Amino acid sequence: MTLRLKKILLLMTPLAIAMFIAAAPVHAADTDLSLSDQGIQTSADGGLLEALMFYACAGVILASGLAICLSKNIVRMAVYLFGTLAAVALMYFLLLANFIGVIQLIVYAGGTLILLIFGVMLTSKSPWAKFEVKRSELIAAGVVCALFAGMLLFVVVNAEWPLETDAVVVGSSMTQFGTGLLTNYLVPFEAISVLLLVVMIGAAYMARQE
Amino acid sequence: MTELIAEIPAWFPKASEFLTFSPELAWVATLCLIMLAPLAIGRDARITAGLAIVGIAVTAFFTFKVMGIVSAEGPQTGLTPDRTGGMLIADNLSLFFKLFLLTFLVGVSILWMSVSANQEDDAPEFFVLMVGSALGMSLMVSTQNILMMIIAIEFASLPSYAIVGFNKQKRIAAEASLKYMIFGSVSAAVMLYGASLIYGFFGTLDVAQIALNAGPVLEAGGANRLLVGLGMFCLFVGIAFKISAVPFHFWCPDAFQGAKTEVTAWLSVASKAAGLLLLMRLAHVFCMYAGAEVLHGVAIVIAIFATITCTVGNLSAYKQTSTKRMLAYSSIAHAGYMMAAAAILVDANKVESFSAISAVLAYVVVYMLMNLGAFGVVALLESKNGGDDSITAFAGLGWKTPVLAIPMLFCLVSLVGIPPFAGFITKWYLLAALGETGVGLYWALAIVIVINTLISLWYYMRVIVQMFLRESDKPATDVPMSGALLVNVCGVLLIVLLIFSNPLKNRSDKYSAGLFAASPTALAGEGAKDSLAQSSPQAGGTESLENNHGG
Amino acid sequence: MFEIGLTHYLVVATLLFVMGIFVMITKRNAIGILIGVEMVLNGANINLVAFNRYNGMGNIDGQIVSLFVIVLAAAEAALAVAICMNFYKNLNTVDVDHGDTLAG
Amino acid sequence: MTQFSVPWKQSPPLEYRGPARGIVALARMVYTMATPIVSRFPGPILLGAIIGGTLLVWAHWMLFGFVETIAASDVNGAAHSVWGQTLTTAEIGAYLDAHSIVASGILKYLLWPLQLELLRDLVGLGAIFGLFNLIPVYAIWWERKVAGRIQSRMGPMRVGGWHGWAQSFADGVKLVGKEDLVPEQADAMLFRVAPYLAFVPSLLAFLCLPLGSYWVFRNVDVALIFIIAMVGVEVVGVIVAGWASNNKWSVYGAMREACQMVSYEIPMTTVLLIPIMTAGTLNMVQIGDMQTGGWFSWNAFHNPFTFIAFITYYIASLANCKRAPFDLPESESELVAGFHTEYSGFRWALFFFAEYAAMFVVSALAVTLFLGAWHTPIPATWAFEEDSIVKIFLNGVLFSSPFWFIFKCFIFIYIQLWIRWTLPRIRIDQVLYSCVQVMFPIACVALVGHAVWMVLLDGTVFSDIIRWILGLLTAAVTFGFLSVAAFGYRNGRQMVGYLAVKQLPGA
Repeated sequence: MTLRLKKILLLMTPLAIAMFIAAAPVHAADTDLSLSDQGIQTSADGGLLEALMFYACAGVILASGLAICLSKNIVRMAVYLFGTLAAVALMYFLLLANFIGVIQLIVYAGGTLILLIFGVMLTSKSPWAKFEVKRSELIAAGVVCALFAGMLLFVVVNAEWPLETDAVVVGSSMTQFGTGLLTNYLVPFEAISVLLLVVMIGAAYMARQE
Repeated sequence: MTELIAEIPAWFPKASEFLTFSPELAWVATLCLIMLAPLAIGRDARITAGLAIVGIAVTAFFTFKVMGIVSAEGPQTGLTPDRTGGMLIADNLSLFFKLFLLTFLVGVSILWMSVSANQEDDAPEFFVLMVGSALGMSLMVSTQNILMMIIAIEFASLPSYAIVGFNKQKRIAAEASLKYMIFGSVSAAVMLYGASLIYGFFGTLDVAQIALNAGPVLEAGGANRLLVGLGMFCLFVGIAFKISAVPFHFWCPDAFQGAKTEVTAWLSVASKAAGLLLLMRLAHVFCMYAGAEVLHGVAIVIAIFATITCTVGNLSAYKQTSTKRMLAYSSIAHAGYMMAAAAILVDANKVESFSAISAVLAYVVVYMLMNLGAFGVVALLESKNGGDDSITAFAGLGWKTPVLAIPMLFCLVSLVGIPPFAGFITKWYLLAALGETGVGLYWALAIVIVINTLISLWYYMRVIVQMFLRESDKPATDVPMSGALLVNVCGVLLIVLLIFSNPLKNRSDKYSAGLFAASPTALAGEGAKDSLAQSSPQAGGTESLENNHGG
Repeated sequence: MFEIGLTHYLVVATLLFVMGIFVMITKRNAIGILIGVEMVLNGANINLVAFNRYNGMGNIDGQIVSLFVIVLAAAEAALAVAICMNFYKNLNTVDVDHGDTLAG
Repeated sequence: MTQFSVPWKQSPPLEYRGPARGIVALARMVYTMATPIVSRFPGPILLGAIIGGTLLVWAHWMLFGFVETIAASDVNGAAHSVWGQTLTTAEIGAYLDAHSIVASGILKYLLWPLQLELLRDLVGLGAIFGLFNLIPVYAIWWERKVAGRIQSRMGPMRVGGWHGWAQSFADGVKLVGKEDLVPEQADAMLFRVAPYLAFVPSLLAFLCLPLGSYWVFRNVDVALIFIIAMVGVEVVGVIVAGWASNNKWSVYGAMREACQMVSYEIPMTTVLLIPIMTAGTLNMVQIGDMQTGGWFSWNAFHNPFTFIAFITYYIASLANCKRAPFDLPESESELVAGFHTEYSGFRWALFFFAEYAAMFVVSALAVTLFLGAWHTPIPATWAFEEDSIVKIFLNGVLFSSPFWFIFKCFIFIYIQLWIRWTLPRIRIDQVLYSCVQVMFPIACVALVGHAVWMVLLDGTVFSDIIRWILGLLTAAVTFGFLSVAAFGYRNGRQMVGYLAVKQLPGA
């Protein structure tokens, strides 16, 4: 009699993910609505639970990232990327950037990723689009990336970031996003919309069957 | 909701602000016109090209109009009046580059009409992508904000990937666009990571503000210095990709060979010029605000990149059998020459900076003529002999089709930089700018450029030798009128510009001087501040900066 | 350990960035490389949002920039997939190593 | 009993191992023991379950509310952490003593855990999980009944007694008991994961779905986009399932799904901007609360453009949860059920749960954004002062309550079922044509028109007149539909026969 651990874990996922969102420190229902209207939320005193959630998110991100690195099957890579993207979205929720979190979900996980999977499905002839990498190459890339990671981590940990942890944290209020996009960021906003138009025409042209 | 509507007048741009922004608006209108025209008048290639040229003319008209405003009132920050400086700047440099791009776009359109228009069914798409990438390049040069810069670089790149692979049935076109796309997206991703680090450290993405705070950090050293250096290097990677400076140049020959020749002509000049002028603008802003001493290291880095770029470009051009590929490597080499001038800019805000930027402006103009001519000849020849662009295809051209061979000769000799053509005089300006500094490093750079010029002579000579000294039994090529006219005008202009080099020099001096006199976010030097007070009606842009500076 | 601060997020972002670089280096498949690009962009985005959360400037500039990054990534992916499909139509593969017609 | 011998190799009887064994044994036991009882008293048990559920919710609410009063009365409260324990058992005991409530030693220990927010979240999650599971179970049964009636037959009649109401439970037991097949050539790992990728997002959408003004698990400020995102992300599971099955039909189904979902999200999201513009917020609770003024204040009747937007949204949402006539991903006649051809048992059930839950979610979005959320047609301003439990109850029945929300959602689910069993499926090119060239232009026109209306006409008399006209029109249509339905219900079989006889040639 073997315990089907994997099955149990899979069954637990919905509940576990639900728990993350449930326990997110943004208690919009509890906070004063007038405050959240102005997009002001007091800094979340997360404590242990926030730490646990952070480590869970980070674990999912890093585990699925590692899986992407080591996977030889391109479809699986795309599915692992879904794990990364979803966990990054949860991390945005932890960082009180709700709007970015949902945009990550709707645009990245719901749009870009599907596009990538679609591309994979259309371009791989055999059902298992596997590809081999030479072991020497893998090791070389690993060493390079490890050195790179070491340097970056040293820099990132030791740099003196302008930190103000006690300050009032501004949440992502829709009003702020709206005024931001129509005032300070008007030009990039317009530029990127024209860019999207041009890219749409380019992509449609490139993908069109003659 | 009603309060928001009532607020509109407060933040909505005024009509005068729209005027400074009008070239871009006209540009976008041209895009939409080209895109929607097929619905009304069909997909005829010549009509589409004509529409594009009309739109370009209108854009140029508005550019002149803004130029008048700028010369009267000093640089403007369009649509970002009193908030962040430099999202979009209308100053002499950006307006010069707009006019440059529009002229070049007309040239490329004429070339396209005489080469590809007959067998082309997808003219609207082609022109939308072309005009779109041009708009992106013009935005690249008119910004001081890293976010806007990244968006503009992507704006210039993404349509370029598509036009490189525009010939969908051709295997090499598909391959070229894939390679270009992969290198481009990787460099864009790295650049964005660098931008995120910079944002984290300085809390802003405005280059002027970053430069103000960067000086002390770079002096102090330690992890902070490493971090800022890393972020700046990541940004440099993105720009170097556009310039195709050497470690990031791998896309360049492949993309240029796979693309249609008109597209190659377009990318070889416009994309590099945009990258260079962006680099120069950033370098200039940085050296104005961050203090020259700490930036010596940056100057050395750029100088090293310039040296490697021109040397590798010239040496790789040797073994090429394809003319397009050879010219691609030659364009890498030229980008290296121009980068040398950027190195001077970083080092000092002195008189030689004027001559450096003015030399680059002159160089870019002449370089456009040379490349348009050379690639135009390749395109015309290629269209008549079934897509063969090898150097041997030029055999005997000199005696059979002089209408192509003579401009080709002019352009190639001018690309080398030998006296009777304008390529010489601009290279001379460049060397003079390097020499004026009196610093050993720049003297060394100048020597490297001279040596490279000698090296480059030999591979350009291979084409000339083929044209005039080799026999061929191929019949004479019949060349379409407009194409022949275009390349010959380019060739003649190269001589004319040598003879009348003074107007060229004067105009580029004027544009570069205008850039230095009053940058909209200028506040470092006292003189700059004074000129700003009289010239800029919207002093608000500097206020926020000053507040940040103080606090 | 249980006080989550800026550094924690930065470390995650850095590792994601490095893993993205690793994917770009080792994968042969064009879409695999794109996946690496997406990972790098996600790393950059985590950085931006985390800085915005902790730098106490009281604005949401970082979040808006990350919004732009997401849109840019979407645009890039759309075009990239189209180009990959075009490549596939011509060469019957998306293995970038097979694109060796252009060399030298 | 005769032993039949079969020519092919007989597979051994399925043996359950591990937890499955227990579950199956339990299910069998419950079935054998409970079915006789349940089938005797079907009606009362259904009613009792509903009443019991309501009472349970009330009990939770009262208990938590009581503990909150204690916590609020604590003047020198400690820092409020996420774990939420501000009170010690001693403090609770003191409070109970002070208010002369019988403070037995046990009561304070029982009350103490109730202040943990984690516990509340667990209770809330349990409720959401229960709702999430009940809706498909009920909707599947209902779909079969509606299909039966539309085809002039009875549908399931036996299991459970009254109109076979327990049919879905029986199906569930059957599905759990089925063998969990993974095709040999399939990518086993992705094949196993895919149903969860479809199931989890549609469950997560329920977290932000407000059933009433205070009946929401998490009142997130971006709830609307979160729900749309969750409905959109569901497609990943379907695509992966189709791919991993390694079956041609499944891949076709998955491709169609990807095309259809990604394209229909555009008009759907575009028209959803219209109620967002009207409300000025993305918070579902706030959007719902703005429509308290009765029938004529519902967003759908705000102006002609919102009305168009509502209809457009509903059609697009059909495509987005792959219901007929847009059910191409799983069209059984051409693709052999599409992406879930290879699935069986529990995993297949997960896909069905996800689909029916998504149906509920899109209907809930339609109700919240356009049709007054949890409010009845009567303006909430007429409500009684809540000074007695009867008046609270009456307020709930007459003015606003979660019941009304679910009722409205089920009306829209009913329309989905109705459409499914009466309209033919359209071709994939027609699907994409109708998205890009019909729905999207309509959505854009409605968006721009609404913006212009908001600036120029909002709050004028003309706008009010239009609002009343639209409201009355809809009321008339609703009334007409109800009367036809009532007539049909009354003269059910005669009507079919009558019409048939009248229309037949030679009659």
